[in-house]
Amino acid sequence: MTADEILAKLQASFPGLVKSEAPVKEYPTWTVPAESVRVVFERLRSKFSFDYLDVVTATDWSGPINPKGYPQSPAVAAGAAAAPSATAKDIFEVVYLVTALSTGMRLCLRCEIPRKEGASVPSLYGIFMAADWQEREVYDMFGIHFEGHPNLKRILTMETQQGYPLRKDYEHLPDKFD
Amino acid sequence: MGIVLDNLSKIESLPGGGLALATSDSLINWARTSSVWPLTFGLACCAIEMMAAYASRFDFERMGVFPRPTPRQADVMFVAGTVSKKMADPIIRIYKQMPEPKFVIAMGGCANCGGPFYDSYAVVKGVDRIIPVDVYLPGCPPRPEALMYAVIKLQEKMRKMTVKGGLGATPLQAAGSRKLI
Amino acid sequence: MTEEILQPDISGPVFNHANGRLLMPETRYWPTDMWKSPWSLPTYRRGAAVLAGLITGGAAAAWFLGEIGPRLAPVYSFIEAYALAYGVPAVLIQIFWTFIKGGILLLAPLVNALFAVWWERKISAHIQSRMGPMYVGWWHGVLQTVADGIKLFLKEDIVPDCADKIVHWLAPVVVVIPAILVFAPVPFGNELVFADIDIGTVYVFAVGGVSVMGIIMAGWSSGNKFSLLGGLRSAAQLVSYELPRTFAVLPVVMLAGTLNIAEIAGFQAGYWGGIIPRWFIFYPVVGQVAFIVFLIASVAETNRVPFDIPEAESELVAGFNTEYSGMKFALFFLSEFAYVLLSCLLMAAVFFGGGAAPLPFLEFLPSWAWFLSKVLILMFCFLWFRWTFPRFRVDRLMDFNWKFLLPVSLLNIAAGGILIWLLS
Amino acid sequence: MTKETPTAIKADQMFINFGPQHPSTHGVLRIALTVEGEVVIKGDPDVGFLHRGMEKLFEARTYSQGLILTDRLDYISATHNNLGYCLAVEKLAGIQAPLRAQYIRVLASELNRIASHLVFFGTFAVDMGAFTPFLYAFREREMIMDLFEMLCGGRLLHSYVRVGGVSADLPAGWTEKCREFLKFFKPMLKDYDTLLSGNPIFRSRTGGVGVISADRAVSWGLSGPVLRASGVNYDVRKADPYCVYAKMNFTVPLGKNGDCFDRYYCRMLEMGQSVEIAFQCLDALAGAELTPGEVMAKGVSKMLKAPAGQAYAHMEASRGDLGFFAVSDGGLNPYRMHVRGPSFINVAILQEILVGCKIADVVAILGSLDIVLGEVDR
Repeated sequence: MTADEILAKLQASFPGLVKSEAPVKEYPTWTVPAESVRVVFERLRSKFSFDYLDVVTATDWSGPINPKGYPQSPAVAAGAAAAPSATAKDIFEVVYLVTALSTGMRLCLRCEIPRKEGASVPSLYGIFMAADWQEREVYDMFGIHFEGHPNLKRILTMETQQGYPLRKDYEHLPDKFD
Repeated sequence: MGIVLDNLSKIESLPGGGLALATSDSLINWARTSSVWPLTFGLACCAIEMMAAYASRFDFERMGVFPRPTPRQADVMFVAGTVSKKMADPIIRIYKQMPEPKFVIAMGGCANCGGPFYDSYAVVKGVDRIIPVDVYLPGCPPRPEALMYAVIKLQEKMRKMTVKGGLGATPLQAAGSRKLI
Repeated sequence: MTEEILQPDISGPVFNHANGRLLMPETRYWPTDMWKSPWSLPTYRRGAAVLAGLITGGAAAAWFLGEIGPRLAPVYSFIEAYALAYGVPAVLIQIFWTFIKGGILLLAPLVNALFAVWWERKISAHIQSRMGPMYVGWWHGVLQTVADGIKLFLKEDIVPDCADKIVHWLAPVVVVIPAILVFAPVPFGNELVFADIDIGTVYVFAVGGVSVMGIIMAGWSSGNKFSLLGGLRSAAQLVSYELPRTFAVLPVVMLAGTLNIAEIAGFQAGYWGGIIPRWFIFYPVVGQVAFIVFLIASVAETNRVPFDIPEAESELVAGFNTEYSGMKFALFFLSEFAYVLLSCLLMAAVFFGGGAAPLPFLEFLPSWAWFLSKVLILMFCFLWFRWTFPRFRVDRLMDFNWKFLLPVSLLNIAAGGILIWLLS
Repeated sequence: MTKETPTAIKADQMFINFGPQHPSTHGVLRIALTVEGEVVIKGDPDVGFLHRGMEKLFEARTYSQGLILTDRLDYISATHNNLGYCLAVEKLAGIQAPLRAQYIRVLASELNRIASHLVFFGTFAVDMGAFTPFLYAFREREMIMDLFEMLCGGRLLHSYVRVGGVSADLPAGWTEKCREFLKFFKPMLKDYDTLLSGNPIFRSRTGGVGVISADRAVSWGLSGPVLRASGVNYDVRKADPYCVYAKMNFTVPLGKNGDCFDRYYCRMLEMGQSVEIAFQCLDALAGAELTPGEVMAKGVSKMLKAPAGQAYAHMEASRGDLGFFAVSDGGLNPYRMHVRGPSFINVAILQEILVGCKIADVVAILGSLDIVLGEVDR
């Protein structure tokens, strides 16, 4: 049962599901529309026994790093990147990596959500308990809301943290310790 | 025993009081230097090297260092590791809970000046921004022998304490440099 | 375009070994050969030297004290006669003499605390293949405890503001006073006993129980949640382990017929068939079971591992003495070691025949020398337990006491009764 | 201090801060315990006290500078972090480390696994109240520290594994010393068993405490000895072999009922397996076909520019499945570097298994999970 056969089966009921063009190396990567993330994972878990959620993470594709995000200028010019417009897209990309322990198959699902204040993705809290803290960390770092998550609040940074640190345009406001 | 220490310096007016004061100084300082009780308080990587210092190869107890879990019975606080901003308040609270005369050894680059995380948004750039520090110990992580050298340096500092300087506290504290935010 | 590799241009002397690393000294001190045979270890040999030196030193000091004591009798009677002639009432002399004996008795827990703390740190170090305090005193850190004591004496005395001031101040007092009072009826040799009262054992267990109150007061009054838990745990543990401890001594009292500890010790003089001393531990079943139950219960009484849940370091930070700093903490430390010494004295007196020599031809050593060596060996066991056992959990500890130790001690009393019926 | 005493506290309940500074929280983890007498009603861990914003710093460092940050993630097994980071960057940039370097990588990571499990054995024993095993474990660990010091100069944080290979070949005389240590260490494992595993008090403290069933472990995404103690056979060295683990033959110890003792015993058996793997690596390295001195891939410069793309590489660290998700936009710095910390995911299950246990069990369960706060808070 290779990844493509599973993709074909799933595309029947989810037209939005498509093989993504910039795949994670050596992982079959699909692009999922934001609203059908939870349903796809339920199907994957029940039908194809993908029962082990490895990673939930996100990337902010809105261009090079803003040097003001660092209290002091870092050693290397932040984000000495190629042409900034080449890869910049005004989106958040949420990446899920899931594994089937029985068959040893690995799968990567990614979904792109617009980069505005109310950006949100349905939470996987009920299906995989591993998503509980990883989604809280993504919310803490990017500000992406996960609907259906029982206590979505900051996990790593202080309560008095303004802004979301891992956003590319994050500006650090000096507090009493700097 | 603050009462004893406060009024001890009054004996200088008695005949031969100066000599008595000097010998009592040396006895008090000998007692304080030979039984330095640190607070078992590790934050990050330096804590593992601190544990290695207590272990059998670099036995810290040879110098009379006997780790105590509660701040009430500790003399020294080894700040071993990165001081993050969320951890700043608990560190200040623990420092206030320690009885006089108390000392702080900032162990490792992170505690001295933020170390490899000098440009991070979540790290206090050096523990001396929140509590007064007596000995700075460079290294990332410093070797257990370096930690022992820091305690020896602290002992030298303790030997310079005098009862006349007020409460037998450290020279630094006597000069009132303890500004806690 | 080919990537040109940026070569760091290091000018100046670089001791460049074949693969670009600094020359590692070959003659590196490598510890593995050290572990070949333990006797090759300097620490091991020095540990044995410490133990040997310790026993001889302790015996010499005790010999000196023991010999001088009886020699003073004429001096005492001369002073008494002189005072009587001078018109001082007899009662006053009696009071004066008890004060002096009391002062000497006060030395027992204090000197023991100084010595036992140092001995425990050295034993724990050598058990853990390290060396323990070395640099403080002139030889093997002997002055370590003196330095700790002076430093604790000079620490600031913190009373937390949310603490109940009076009870917080009173707790160490209530713990230490019974710890010193309890040494009165305990013999230190054949005739070396402070107060030869008839109900010695009852007095010891009664006064020993009072310090439980002090620990609960300490736990409750510190206003700290961890110390509250420590105090409540110690209340449960000490009260419940008091029972098997007293029941363990009961068969011995039944066999000896008296409650006076000195007489119990005296009762065990003599030998069966010239070889086996008539000590209670050698009575067939009753003696061994009673001794083991008493040993376990007294380890629990003194809050020592594996029963140290009141001041469990890893769970309750420091249990009931979390909020105590400086001299008050030292008093708690002192009372713990006073109770360890008391338990060892009781076991030596009740089960190992007080001053009696183990074999007939060893009679030449004075009684208190034998007594002291038995106490030291038993105290070594106490200290040895601490560094080999993990800690009980609270409910396992209670089950162990109520479901195993107490029934065994009650059965032991019955067995004692049967033994008396057989012997008579 | 985040002062949040829950309002729904009844009279006989007590709110305890198993605070950031506590002898048995292995660093700075705060568990907000609601306790009724000795029984825990609710316990939720509060992390972030060692949060250093690593993932933000990765984006301001070049690939070779980022390696130094990875040392400080799981600071007890530094080589595992370096190896995970280098695997991800090599997969991203399409570099292949030479065979000799791969054998040295496996050898260094197995030695580091033994050192890390020895720290676990020592601190877990201290949590149970037995102080002596801590000293014996650290005595053996000092020998491994000596080996690493000869290998790469650092005792605890090594930065020995570099992108494209290993920083330097084995120094002269190192393999003999390593063999000598491994031969000395093998019988020591039996000593540890008699010292602690056989002790009835230790068995009663850890047997049947903090049981995690297999499906809860998989649902919570646990990994490493914590997952294998519940009987789930998932070891990245076998499931998704990297470096030369495919050539090594070793068995993966599995637990039966997933309690504290099984988690402890899985790690002890793993130490035995690591010694076997290290012996096999030493034999392979002594063989002729691996040319000595050739440990770095050709043409890997310090100012590496990885082509645009994304890559995820994971490896079996001592605490679990450590993964690095690297995204590059073709620049000098990684565009995004996410670290899947196994301890961060393992510690989340505390919310579920702490309910209904005693305070002494909280210490046992937390110790058996063997978390490192550098990896939890990143």
